[in-house]
Amino acid sequence: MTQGTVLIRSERCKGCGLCIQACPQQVLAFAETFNARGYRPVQLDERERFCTGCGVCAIVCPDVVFTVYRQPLRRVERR
Amino acid sequence: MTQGTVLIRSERCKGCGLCIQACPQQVLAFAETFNARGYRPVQLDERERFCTGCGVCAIVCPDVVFTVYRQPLRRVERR
Amino acid sequence: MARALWKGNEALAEAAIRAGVDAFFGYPITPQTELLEYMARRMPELGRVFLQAESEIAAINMVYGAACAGARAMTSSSSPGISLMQEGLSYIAGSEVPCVVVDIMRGGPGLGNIQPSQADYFQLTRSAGHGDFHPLVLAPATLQEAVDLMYASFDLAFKYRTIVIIAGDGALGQMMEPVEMPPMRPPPPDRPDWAVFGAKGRPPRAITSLYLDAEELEQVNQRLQAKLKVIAANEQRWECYLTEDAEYLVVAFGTVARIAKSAVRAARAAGVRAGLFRPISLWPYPAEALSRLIGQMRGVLVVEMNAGQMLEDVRMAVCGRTPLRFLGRMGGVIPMPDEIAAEIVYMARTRQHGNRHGAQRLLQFKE
Amino acid sequence: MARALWKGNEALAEAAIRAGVDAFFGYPITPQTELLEYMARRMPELGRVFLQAESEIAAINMVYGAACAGARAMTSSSSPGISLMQEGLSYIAGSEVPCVVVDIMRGGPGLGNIQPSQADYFQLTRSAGHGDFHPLVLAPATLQEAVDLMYASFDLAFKYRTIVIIAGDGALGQMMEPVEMPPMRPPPPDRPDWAVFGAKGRPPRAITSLYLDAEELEQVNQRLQAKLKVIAANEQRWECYLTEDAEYLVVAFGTVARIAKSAVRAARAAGVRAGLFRPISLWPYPAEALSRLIGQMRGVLVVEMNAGQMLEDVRMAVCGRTPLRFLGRMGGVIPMPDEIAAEIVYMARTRQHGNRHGAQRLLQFKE
Amino acid sequence: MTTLSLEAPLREASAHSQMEIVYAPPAALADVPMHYCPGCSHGAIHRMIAEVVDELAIRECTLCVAPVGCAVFAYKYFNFDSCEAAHGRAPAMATGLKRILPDRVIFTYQGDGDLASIGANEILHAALRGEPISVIFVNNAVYGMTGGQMAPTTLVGMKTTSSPLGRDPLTQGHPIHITEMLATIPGVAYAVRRSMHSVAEMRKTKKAIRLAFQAQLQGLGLSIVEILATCPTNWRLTPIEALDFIRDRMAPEYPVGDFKVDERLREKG
Amino acid sequence: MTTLSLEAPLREASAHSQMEIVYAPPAALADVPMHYCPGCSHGAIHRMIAEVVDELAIRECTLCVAPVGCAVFAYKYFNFDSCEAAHGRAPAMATGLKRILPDRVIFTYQGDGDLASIGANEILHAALRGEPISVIFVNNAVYGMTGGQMAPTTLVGMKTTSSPLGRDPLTQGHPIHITEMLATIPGVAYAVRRSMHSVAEMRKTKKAIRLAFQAQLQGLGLSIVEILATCPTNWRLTPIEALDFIRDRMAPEYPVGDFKVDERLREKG
Amino acid sequence: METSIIISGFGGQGALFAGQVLAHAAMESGKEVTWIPSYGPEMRGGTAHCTVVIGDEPIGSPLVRNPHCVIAMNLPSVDKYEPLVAVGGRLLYDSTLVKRPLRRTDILGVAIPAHDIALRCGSQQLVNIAMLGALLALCPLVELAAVEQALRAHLPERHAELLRPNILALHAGAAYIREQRIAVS
Amino acid sequence: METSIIISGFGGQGALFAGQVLAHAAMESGKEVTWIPSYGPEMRGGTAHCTVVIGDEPIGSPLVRNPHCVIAMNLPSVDKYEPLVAVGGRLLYDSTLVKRPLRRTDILGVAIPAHDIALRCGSQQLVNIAMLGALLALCPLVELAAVEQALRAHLPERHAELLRPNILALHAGAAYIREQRIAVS
Ligand SMILES: Cc1ncc(C[n+]2csc(CCOP(=O)(O)OP(=O)(O)O)c2C)c(N)n1
Ligand SMILES: Cc1ncc(C[n+]2csc(CCOP(=O)(O)OP(=O)(O)O)c2C)c(N)n1
Ligand code: SF4
Ligand code: SF4
Ligand code: SF4
Ligand code: SF4
Repeated sequence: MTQGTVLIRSERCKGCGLCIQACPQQVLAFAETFNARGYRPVQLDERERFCTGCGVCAIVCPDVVFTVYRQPLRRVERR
Repeated sequence: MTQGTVLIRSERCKGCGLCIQACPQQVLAFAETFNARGYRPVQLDERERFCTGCGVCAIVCPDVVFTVYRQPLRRVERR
Repeated sequence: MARALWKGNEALAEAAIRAGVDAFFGYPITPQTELLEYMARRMPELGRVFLQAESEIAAINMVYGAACAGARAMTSSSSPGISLMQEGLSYIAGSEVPCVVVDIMRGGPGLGNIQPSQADYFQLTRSAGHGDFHPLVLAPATLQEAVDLMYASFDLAFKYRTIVIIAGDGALGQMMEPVEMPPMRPPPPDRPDWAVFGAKGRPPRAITSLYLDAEELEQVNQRLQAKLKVIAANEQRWECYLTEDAEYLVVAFGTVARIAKSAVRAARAAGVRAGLFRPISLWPYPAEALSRLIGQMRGVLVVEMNAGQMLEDVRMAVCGRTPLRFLGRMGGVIPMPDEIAAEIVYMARTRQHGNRHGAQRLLQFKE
Repeated sequence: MARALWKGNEALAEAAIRAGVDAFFGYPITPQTELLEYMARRMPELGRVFLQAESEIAAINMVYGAACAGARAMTSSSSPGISLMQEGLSYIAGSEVPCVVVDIMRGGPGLGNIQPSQADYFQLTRSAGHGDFHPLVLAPATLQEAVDLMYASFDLAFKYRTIVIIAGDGALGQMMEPVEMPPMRPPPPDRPDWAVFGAKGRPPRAITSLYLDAEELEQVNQRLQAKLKVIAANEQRWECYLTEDAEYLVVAFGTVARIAKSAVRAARAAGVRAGLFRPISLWPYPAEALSRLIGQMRGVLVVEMNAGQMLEDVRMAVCGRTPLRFLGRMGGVIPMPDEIAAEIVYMARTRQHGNRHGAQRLLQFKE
Repeated sequence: MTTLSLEAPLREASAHSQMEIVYAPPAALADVPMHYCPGCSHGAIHRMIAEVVDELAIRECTLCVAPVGCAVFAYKYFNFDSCEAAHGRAPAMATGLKRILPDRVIFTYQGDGDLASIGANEILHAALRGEPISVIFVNNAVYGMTGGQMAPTTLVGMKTTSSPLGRDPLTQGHPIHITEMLATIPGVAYAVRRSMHSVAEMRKTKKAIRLAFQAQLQGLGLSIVEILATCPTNWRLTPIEALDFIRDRMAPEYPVGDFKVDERLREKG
Repeated sequence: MTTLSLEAPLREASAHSQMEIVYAPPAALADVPMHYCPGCSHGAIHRMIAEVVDELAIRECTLCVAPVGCAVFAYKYFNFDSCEAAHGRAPAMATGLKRILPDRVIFTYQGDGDLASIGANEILHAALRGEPISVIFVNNAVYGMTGGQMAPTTLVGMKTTSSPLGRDPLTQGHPIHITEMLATIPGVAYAVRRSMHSVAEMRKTKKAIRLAFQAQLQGLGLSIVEILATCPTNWRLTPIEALDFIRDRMAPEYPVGDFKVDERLREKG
Repeated sequence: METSIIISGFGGQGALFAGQVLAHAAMESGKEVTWIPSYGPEMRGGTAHCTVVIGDEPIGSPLVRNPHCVIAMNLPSVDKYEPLVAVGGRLLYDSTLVKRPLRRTDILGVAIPAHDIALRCGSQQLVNIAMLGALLALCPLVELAAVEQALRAHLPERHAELLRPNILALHAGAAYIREQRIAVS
Repeated sequence: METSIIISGFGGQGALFAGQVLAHAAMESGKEVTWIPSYGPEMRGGTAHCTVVIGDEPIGSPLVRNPHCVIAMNLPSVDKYEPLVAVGGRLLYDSTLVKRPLRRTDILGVAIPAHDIALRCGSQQLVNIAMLGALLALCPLVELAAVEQALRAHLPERHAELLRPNILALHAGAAYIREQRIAVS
């Protein structure tokens, strides 16, 4: 299992939840607090370490909230 | 052969010649003179008696010049 | 009937329904859409025609068709949509069929925005399409008036076989106010004797605006102009507010006029004898009524949500007899009572003919 | 260059080509079609863009697109087609991209006919679309002038980033007259620095007329109005003919003005000191030049092929200082020199303010 | 073809008094000269429409929406009510009429410039709505009225006043096949193409017009008959050459045929 | 999906400095918040376009024509030149641009109200001309921007603010299948439908966008990608319910698939 | 005399609805009233506000630059309207969401823990009506009973179950003010 | 002085072309000139006419109500223009087609067997130029040589074979007038 993580630009998040439902590892959840635009943004939850850096959250997110990182084992650039 | 004839409203004729070419009996021809609108209208020529009253001239004429008559032998109303 | 709180767009729709509109054709556009949506709910319930057209062009030509059949037909839109209707409106005018159009104006030019504006004054009063014609243009300032004018509009349209335009703006369309609705009248069952609906037992009729022969078209135009003259004589509407002893006159229509009322009160509170002249019919413009007032005025202030369009009508009525100032806000900015009041007071204090103060808001104008 | 006999529509097309037009988009309509047909032949020969659009709406929006890319783009049409372009014109004005439009006016309203008319004066000068803007409107009276104005139009359009409209009528479009063509200028190779053509080595640009925020749109409108003021200051054009000692002034533009010239001569032959004021720019209207002349006049006659549209501009300039008469022919009827001359002479003989003679032709107007 | 008409002008008919009238101008056609050029198909199409209206006995409940195009005066030539639409907007106008007069027979008469160029959106959406109107679509491959410019239906390579080198599909596009396109739309009940280039084809054209009206009378949806028609003037051909042009040049691009016939349309040609 | 972007905002990235960036916002996308509703597809479609533009390295020669619709501000969100068309007229505007700039990549971004209702004539004729532009056609079955009225693409029975009882095909017409229709036109090189309702479909959507741009780069004609997209706000569904709505309700009416792919389009998905 | 009130918050907080309820109540109390929403760029995922003007004579301007009262349900609303409130006017704000102190001293600023009150009444959706209750306790423009009546008549049917909580919140908001003993004008 | 000429006939008789030829000739002779066609309803299968105005100063009106000269190539044209010709003006008509006598006595009516002349020159299509020749013999507005030149320059290439017959017709028309010894103005 690759180890990965994501950077979340919380101020951009609109709390639609698409990433939460799409994340294969279920590592995302809503924050308790609101951002400046009145939405509850997404954050990594306690399962954070299971993130594989698969990038699915970035694909589904309509608001370009994510930057995705992965441990540089080998670059998976196929597909 | 049925005997027929046509009534030609010469003032309406624009001399397009469609009836002349369509007439199966070739009984139509252009007049020598012009009508008030400057066209040479169609007339029955010397083959007049061969008109069968088939009505083809009336079908092709764009200017509704013809009324078609036929001897009342039997009315051909099929088709 | 009791008063109820209505939203402008919906009040207009309900008033049209109570006036017996047979058919509504329209295309969504902010800030008028609630009118269409209200029609979408109510018209089918009443067995009348509602159709969302594929475009404003289709909508106005559907209105044209329904109107030819003698129906009470209407559409509504906002500025860009009204631009698209120009050709159709011109055909309707040329064919002399009646119809009603609601224009809830927004900021322009181009896509602009959806805020309130009066920048289509020229388009509505001067050239709602190519050729010589004027629709009857009515500009309500309150929702009650909007409802009453809408209710009267079909009768006017049919009386003169003309286009009636109810000219509002985003504020009028979006606001709520208590309204007493007029009673429900069903659409008249009889078809007018110029309409086309099948030539049964009478010679065929054709409705057209085509007259290839110049003399013939000139005669048609002369008839049209004669009719416009009659409309101009009969249908001028306006309101005078505190003008009796006024020395300073504000001229404004629609939403701006009601704001100006507050301003006039404020100016009076500041000791200036101010009054308001409010044209209700924008075409025909109540020029003589305005002209009669001018004699007593020491200054006139025109306020519009545009760069100075009705201003031309006022200029023609004032005809150089008294100083004229203009305050114009654009792009959907609504002039506030205090700024209008400040203009009135300034005018009174300086009795200056120029226009150089508050230059940024006051568009250049002098006379 | 030697003079050659040109047909109006074709002369306009050739002049545009010589002025370096990059692209023509249009839709056929009488009496302008020869312009499009000429472009169809010549533009591809020169490797430039000619495209017959599916409609006037598409045509003006293609012009809009090409203009955004910085090209010298144009279209031409006639009254109903111009009505259809209103929305596009408003977008172009709101986006401040330059373009040239030829309107060869015909009789209206509606389908009307294809005879010469000036009934779109309001549409061109007052409201070529929703919102506050005015195109620069130039109305030639001869083919030489048409060619010269067309030749200048792109420079004007680009200088001010504005719409320039060449306003003619069927007579101008269809007639032939000797013309000296200006020299051929290729389209300028450089793209203007506001155009969009790919953000290579510079930040991206967007061309839009959308400003959702009212204050922002107001600022855009203020910039637009300021620009219009500059145009109004710089670009007023007019001709005075025999006005030096004139006591009676005819005001007319375009085809009517050249006919009026003959009439002025005839009136002078009949002993009336007549002169002609001919606005060449309809917007900006040469109001001050006209106003300066009014002092010396004992009467002013406005002649138009419409129900009295430029008349409003003249009323504002005359401002009640001298009697004003109006002769309007409509529906494609062209006023003849003799009837204009008769009006001038009548005006001089009676010095009457009213308008009751020849009532059938004289539309009602008094001031 | 054998309709007897009583309103026809029979003043001179005395000479033929022993004979029976087997063809007379239809009552639904106004007895006035038409303004079309010699050999133009518009006149014959008008006549066929009038014959169908007479045969179906619907003259008193039929309305024509005339186009902007050479047929702009269609309203003068029919003996029933009509109105004149703006260029391309006949289907919208007909929609307005039909919604108010659902029991009347409303048809539009449109040229190819009118219907397929400026007005393609209106016909498309009328079809999508299944508006129960009939559309007589006269395809003569040019803009007749304005003097022969390229239409969306102009053939590839065909020279017109606005495609002087012949239509080049690369810059000027491909011919449009409106009827095939409309046939794919559920709201359309009847969509066929016919031609005016021979007596046999003309007979079929008339039958198609009848079926189009019948589709409307049965409330089945929109019906359209595209008719390949001559424009000798702008093709710069004689009327007879123009017939050949349809057969040899137009018909290969625009095949005559039935693209959609609602099965409830019982009457068979 | 694996594009590396250098312009992305990496201020906070220090914490991840040992890691490799495998996804960052594309350079062709402007770094500003978008105004769309939560869960609206527009944002993701914008992002995919920007990714394709980056991948093809055409940012400096690409121009977007933005529509009137919720995506009206598309021009603010892209890092390349753009202009804003009148409602429905984007294909005409793009035609004007493309004729002047034949070597630039011009695409329109249009909603279903914009493209299929008011602007259907412009897209139809652009297709007939084979205008070499790309069309990103976002079908969310309603008019989003104006508050959820019926669009030509609204499903039968679907309730909207202007079809409060559900769309009735008898009076309000049938859903329009623009892409199928355009696929029949010779000038069209590429016409496909894709969807946003799952990660797998979104990947395919992006590939289709790339192929559409490639069709243009190869000069093959008009390319169109219709994308089934969510409008949770006007569907009155949660963003996640909206995905299901696409899958269960929209896709059956509007099947995802390739309706036309010019064989010269070498790159296979 | 006319009194003008602006109610402002995030989209979804019910600013427009609270204004309508107030307008209905005013009309039923025999007053003249206008209500006008913002319907601009803010709508999509932004803020929304409305202006209500209540008086005894027909209302002139439905819009005002300097409102007598403002209900601000979030920080951007406080930022926007604090400078605009008329001298001597009132600015009510939700102190749960807005933490910063007001800057102006020539207006009456009233911090209301509206979020908490709303939650206590059953839902955070009730902030708007709780604030309205507070406003009416400060400025008795209409009777609370009239507002209750308006809620009954105009709460959308699909939210019928929220009627009681709304009425609760209305009174809870008013009660909060009374408890604080803020001078009532 | 301006001289105005109207040329009128059935569509196809070449009225417009004859006017253009005259206009070209006038321009090449250093005159000012305008030509304006009818392009109205008459065009499709009806009559067509044009107005040519020739003068030494820039032309004012390109249209006139009462032309100095009219060439009428058919009966409708005679009917239309006989009442309009200026007093003392000329009305030339094709006496082959028009059999009725003129009614006015204050104009100079000139019957020209133009059809016959044209046929003699090779084609009935030459009526227009034959009439033009006659006109120029009556009113020497331009030299016949200038007209010849204009024909050479402007006869469409596809009609090149008609150049000589046209020139023939021009002179034949002029000759006919001279033979009749009608007073030349
Ligand atoms: C808005 C508008 N644009 C253009 C025209 C000019 N116009 C009149 S008819 C026509 C085209 C007619 O062609 P078609 O529809 O093919 O009919 P046809 O004349 O060939 O029968 C055009 C472009 C017009 N009248 N109105
Ligand atoms: C001429 C004109 N008509 C109507 C409108 C109003 N309007 C703006 S966007 C829109 C429809 C948008 O729907 P769609 O194209 O489906 O895009 P979406 O918002 O769903 O993304 C309408 C009707 C307008 N701006 N201009
Ligand atoms: S998909 Fe994006 S906007 Fe939606 S909740 Fe996740 S991070 Fe936020
Ligand atoms: S078809 Fe008709 S118009 Fe043509 S020549 Fe024969 S009778 Fe005359
Ligand atoms: S121009 Fe063509 S379509 Fe028009 S009437 Fe003549 S032949 Fe018929
Ligand atoms: S209204 Fe619909 S299409 Fe528009 S931004 Fe919101 S979710 Fe997207």
